[in-house]
Amino acid sequence: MYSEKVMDHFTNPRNVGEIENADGVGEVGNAKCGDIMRIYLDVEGDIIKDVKFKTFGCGAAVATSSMVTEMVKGKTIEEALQITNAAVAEALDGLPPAKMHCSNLAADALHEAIKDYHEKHQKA
Amino acid sequence: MRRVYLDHSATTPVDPEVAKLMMIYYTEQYGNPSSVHSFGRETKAALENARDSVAKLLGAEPSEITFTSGGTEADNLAILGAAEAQSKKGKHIITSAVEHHAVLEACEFLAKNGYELTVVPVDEEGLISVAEVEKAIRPDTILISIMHANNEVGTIQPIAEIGKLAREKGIIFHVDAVQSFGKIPINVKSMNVDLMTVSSHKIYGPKGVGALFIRRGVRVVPRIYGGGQEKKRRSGTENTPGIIGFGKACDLAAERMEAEGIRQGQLRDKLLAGIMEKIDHVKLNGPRGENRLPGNLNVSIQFVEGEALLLSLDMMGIAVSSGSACTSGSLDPSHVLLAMGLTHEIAHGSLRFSFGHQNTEEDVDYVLEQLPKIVDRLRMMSPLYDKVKHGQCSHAQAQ
Amino acid sequence: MRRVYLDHSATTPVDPEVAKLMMIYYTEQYGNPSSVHSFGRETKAALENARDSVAKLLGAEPSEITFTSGGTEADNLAILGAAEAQSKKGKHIITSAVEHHAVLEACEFLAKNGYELTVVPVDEEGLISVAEVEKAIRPDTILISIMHANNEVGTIQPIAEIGKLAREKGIIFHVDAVQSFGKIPINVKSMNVDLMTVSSHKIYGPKGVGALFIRRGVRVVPRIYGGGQEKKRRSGTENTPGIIGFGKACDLAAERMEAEGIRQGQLRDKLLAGIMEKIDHVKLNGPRGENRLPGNLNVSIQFVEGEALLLSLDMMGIAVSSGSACTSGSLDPSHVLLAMGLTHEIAHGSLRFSFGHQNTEEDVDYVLEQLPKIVDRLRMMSPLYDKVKHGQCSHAQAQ
Ligand SMILES: Cc1ncc(COP(=O)(O)O)c(C=O)c1O
Ligand SMILES: Cc1ncc(COP(=O)(O)O)c(C=O)c1O
Ligand code: FES
Ligand code: FES
Repeated sequence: MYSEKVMDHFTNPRNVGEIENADGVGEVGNAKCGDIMRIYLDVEGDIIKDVKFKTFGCGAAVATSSMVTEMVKGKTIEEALQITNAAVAEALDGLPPAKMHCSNLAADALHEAIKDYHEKHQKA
Repeated sequence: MRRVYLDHSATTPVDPEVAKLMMIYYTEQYGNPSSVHSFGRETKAALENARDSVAKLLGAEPSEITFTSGGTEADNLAILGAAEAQSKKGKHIITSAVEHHAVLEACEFLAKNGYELTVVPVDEEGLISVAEVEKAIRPDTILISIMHANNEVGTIQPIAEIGKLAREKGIIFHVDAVQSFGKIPINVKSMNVDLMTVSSHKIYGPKGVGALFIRRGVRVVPRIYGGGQEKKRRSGTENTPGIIGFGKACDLAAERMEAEGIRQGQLRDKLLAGIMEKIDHVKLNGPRGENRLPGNLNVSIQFVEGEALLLSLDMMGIAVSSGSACTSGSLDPSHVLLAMGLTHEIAHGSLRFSFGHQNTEEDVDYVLEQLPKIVDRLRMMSPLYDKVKHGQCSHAQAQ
Repeated sequence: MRRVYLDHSATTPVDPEVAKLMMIYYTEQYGNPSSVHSFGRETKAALENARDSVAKLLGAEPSEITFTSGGTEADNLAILGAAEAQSKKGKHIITSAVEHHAVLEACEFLAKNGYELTVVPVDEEGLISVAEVEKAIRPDTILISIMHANNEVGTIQPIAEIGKLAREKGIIFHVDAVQSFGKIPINVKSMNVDLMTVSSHKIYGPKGVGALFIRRGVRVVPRIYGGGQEKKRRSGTENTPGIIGFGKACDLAAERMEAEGIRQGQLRDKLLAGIMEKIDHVKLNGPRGENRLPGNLNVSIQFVEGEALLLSLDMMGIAVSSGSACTSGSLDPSHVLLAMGLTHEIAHGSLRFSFGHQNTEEDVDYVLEQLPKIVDRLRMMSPLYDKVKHGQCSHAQAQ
C-alpha cells in the first residue's frame, strides 16, 4: 500500500514537536475526515532554521508532515513557497490514489505557517 | 516477530481439517456434481452432505439452503430477489443504519429503482428497537432486512422479536447472520426468519462460499441464470470443494461454539480491562455483556487516528481493523459508529479486535504490552492531545 | 478397476501445483485483501499477480479483468450488465443457437423484460456464419454474444471476423470463451472483443472462480452490490485462494497449451478412427480439423440411447457425457445438436469425450476395448437396431 519511504517517515517521523514562540505557525484541517496538521517555523534572516510538526492523521498524513519538514529545513522562505503537494508526494515515492489529499495537508500547513510568519514579520 | 491475528471478523484461516478435506475434492473427487457418471455422483453426495451441515446449524431443512459465492451474493439474492418477487404487492423496504454494505448497497440500488426505503436508527450501543421497526411498517412494506450481529461493534439485535412482528404482519424477514453464524445459537424457525445469509470464511471455512436460507414457500427471483443448479435459484457449476469445506466448518463450529464463546469472551474482557487500565481517554464502543458477540471488542482511543494505530500495531505483528475514514479510503469514518452517535473525531480513532480459535492469553498480554507504547508515541505527535494536556480540550471533559 | 476420465469439458481436476499453492492461502496467508495490515497486504499482492496471469493469457490489461465466482456469473454480468448499461441506446441483442445455458438463459431473461432477441442459426457442423450475424444487426442492436468454442461439439467460431463487424458497427461484443481459454490462443485486442468470459475449473484451476474481461471504457452495470471490491464491479470478499489458484492455472496453461493441443488432438483422432472402425452406424458431430477444439470428440451412436451408453461406460470406469434428453432431465436432447440439424433420435445417442492432461494412449485403447462391447449389448436390446438389421430403417440409409 505505502512505499518504503512513507513507512520510514511514518515509523521514524522527523521533527516531531513544537517550537515555543515560533516565528510562524500554520494549522490546517480536513474538516470532513477530521485530520489536523500543525507546522511551526523558526526563521532567521530569510532562512528556515528549524521546523517542527504535530499531526493527527493516517500514515500518509504523518509521513507527508515529516517529509515536508525535511524539505524546508535550511531553505529560504522563497524556496519553501515553491514546495508543492505533488513534490511532497513525489519525495515519498508516491502515495496511494485515495491518500493524495493527505499530501495537500502538508504543503498547505507549511504555506499557512509562512503566511503567519509574514504577518508577524510585517507587524514587527 | 510474533504475529497476533485479531481480525477474525474480517476473515479467518481455513481450519486444517477443512483444508485437508477440500484437497480431496480438488485433486481426486473432482467430478462436476451435475455429471451422471461416478465422478459426478460422488461429489454430488458430498455436496448434499454439506447442505445438511449448514441446515443443521440454522435449524433449517436441507432443501431450504441455497449455496452462493459468499455472504455478499446471498445478501443481494435475498434483498433484490425477494423485492422483485413481491414488487406487485408493494415497494417499501425496512432496514437499519448499521447493516453491512452488502445489505445497504443492495437496498440503495432498490431505492434508485422505484422502491422506498426506511432506515431505522440505533441507540448509542448500536441496538435497534423493535418499536422503531414497528413504527416503520406500512401497508406496502414487503421486506425487513436486519442483521443478527454487527460486524464492527458486535451488537446482537433482537431478531426473534422482530421476526415475530414481521410474521404477524406477513412481511418477509431477511437476516444477515454472517457474523453470528457458528458463534452463537441460531434457529430460523423459532426466530421466524424467512431468509438468512451466512458466509463460510468467517467460520474457518474457505472464502468464496456462502449460503442463503430460503424458507420453504418464500419466493426469490434468481440473480444468476444458466444451467439451473441449486434448484434454479443460483446457476453455475457448484464450487464443490468450497461447499464441502463450508459444511465441515459448520460441523466444527457446532462442536466448538459453546466453549469458544466462553473462552473468547474471557480473553476479550481481559483485553478491555487492560486497555482501560493502561490508557486514558478510551471509549468502549458497543454494549457490554449478553448483547455483544463474545469475540468482538471495539474501542475508540482519543486523539489518535485509527489507521496510524493500525499500521503501528501491524509493525509489531498485530493485525486489527479500524473504522477510521483514512482506512476506508472514504471521507467518512464507519457508518456504524456514526449511527451510534459518535463524533467524527472519536470514530476516527476506533480499533476493532476480533478473536478466534488460535488466540491465547499470551496474545492479549502482547497487545497490552505494545498498544500503550504506540498510543503514547502517536499522542506525542497529536496536536489534539496537546490541548488536553494543556487543559484546553473540550472533548476530554466531555468523556 | 481402471478409471478413465474423459469429461474435461465438464470440469477438470485441480493441478497438484495449483492445489499446493492454494493451501498456503487457505491456512497461512489468509488475510482479507481489503485489510490494511500485513496479512491483508500479502494476499492483496498475490491477488494482483493472479490478475496479471489471467490478463496475459487473454492479451488484456490487468485492470480489464474482473474476478467472479465462475463462468456463469461472468456471462450474466456481461450480458445483463452490458444490456442495462446501454438500454437507452437500444434493446436488441444477438446471440447464437449453440450458446451455453448461462448465455441463453440470461438472454431469455432479457427477452422477458423488454429486450428483443435474435438467435442466429448454425450449419450442420455447428458453425455460425458471419453473414448471418451481419444480417441480424439492426440500428438498435446493443450487444452481440457469441461463444468462442462450443462445449458440446468443440466448434470454433469466427470470433475475429464477428469482432471486426461489431467494432465497425459500434456494437458491444461479448464472447464466452470458457471452453477455448487456455486451450487455443486468444487475443482480445486482435479479436476486437469487448467482454470475454473465462472460467477456472475448465483449465485445472479450482471451481467457483471465473473472470470477465471488460475492455477499458466499456460500461457494465454491476449485479452484486456491497463492499465495492473489484473496482465496484463485483462486490464480495475476494476468493483469494481460488483466484490465486486460477492465476497459477493460467500460467501452467500458457506453458502447456501448444504441446497439449497437439497431443490431445492425436489421442482424439485415434479414438475417432477406432470408433469408426469398430462400430457401424456412427456419426461424427461437429467439424474435423482446425475448426474444432483438439480435446473434443462428439459422436452419435445410432440406435442406442446416450444415458444408457454413459451408464454402461461408467460401470467400466469410463466417464463421458451425453447430449441425450434422458441425461439432461429435460424432454429435449441437446439444443446444440438439434440446432445443427440432428434428428431427436440421432442426438439422443450422442457421446462427448473430452480429453485432458492425464489422458494417455492406454486410455484410448481401453475405451476402444469397452465401447464396442457396450454398444453391441445395447443394440441387442434396441428395437431400432433390429429394423436396421432387417433392412427396414430409413435412418441408416440417411447416414
Ligand atoms: C455482517 C456481514 N454481512 C455480509 C458480509 C459479506 O460476506 P462475504 O465476505 O462472504 O461477501 C460480511 C463480511 O464481510 C459481514 O460481516
Ligand atoms: C461454454 C460455457 N460457458 C459457460 C460455462 C459456465 O461456467 P461455470 O461452470 O464456471 O459456471 C460453461 C461450463 O459449464 C461452458 O462450457
Ligand atoms: S489523514 Fe485521512 S486519509 Fe490521510
Ligand atoms: S427414456 Fe427415460 S428419460 Fe429418456
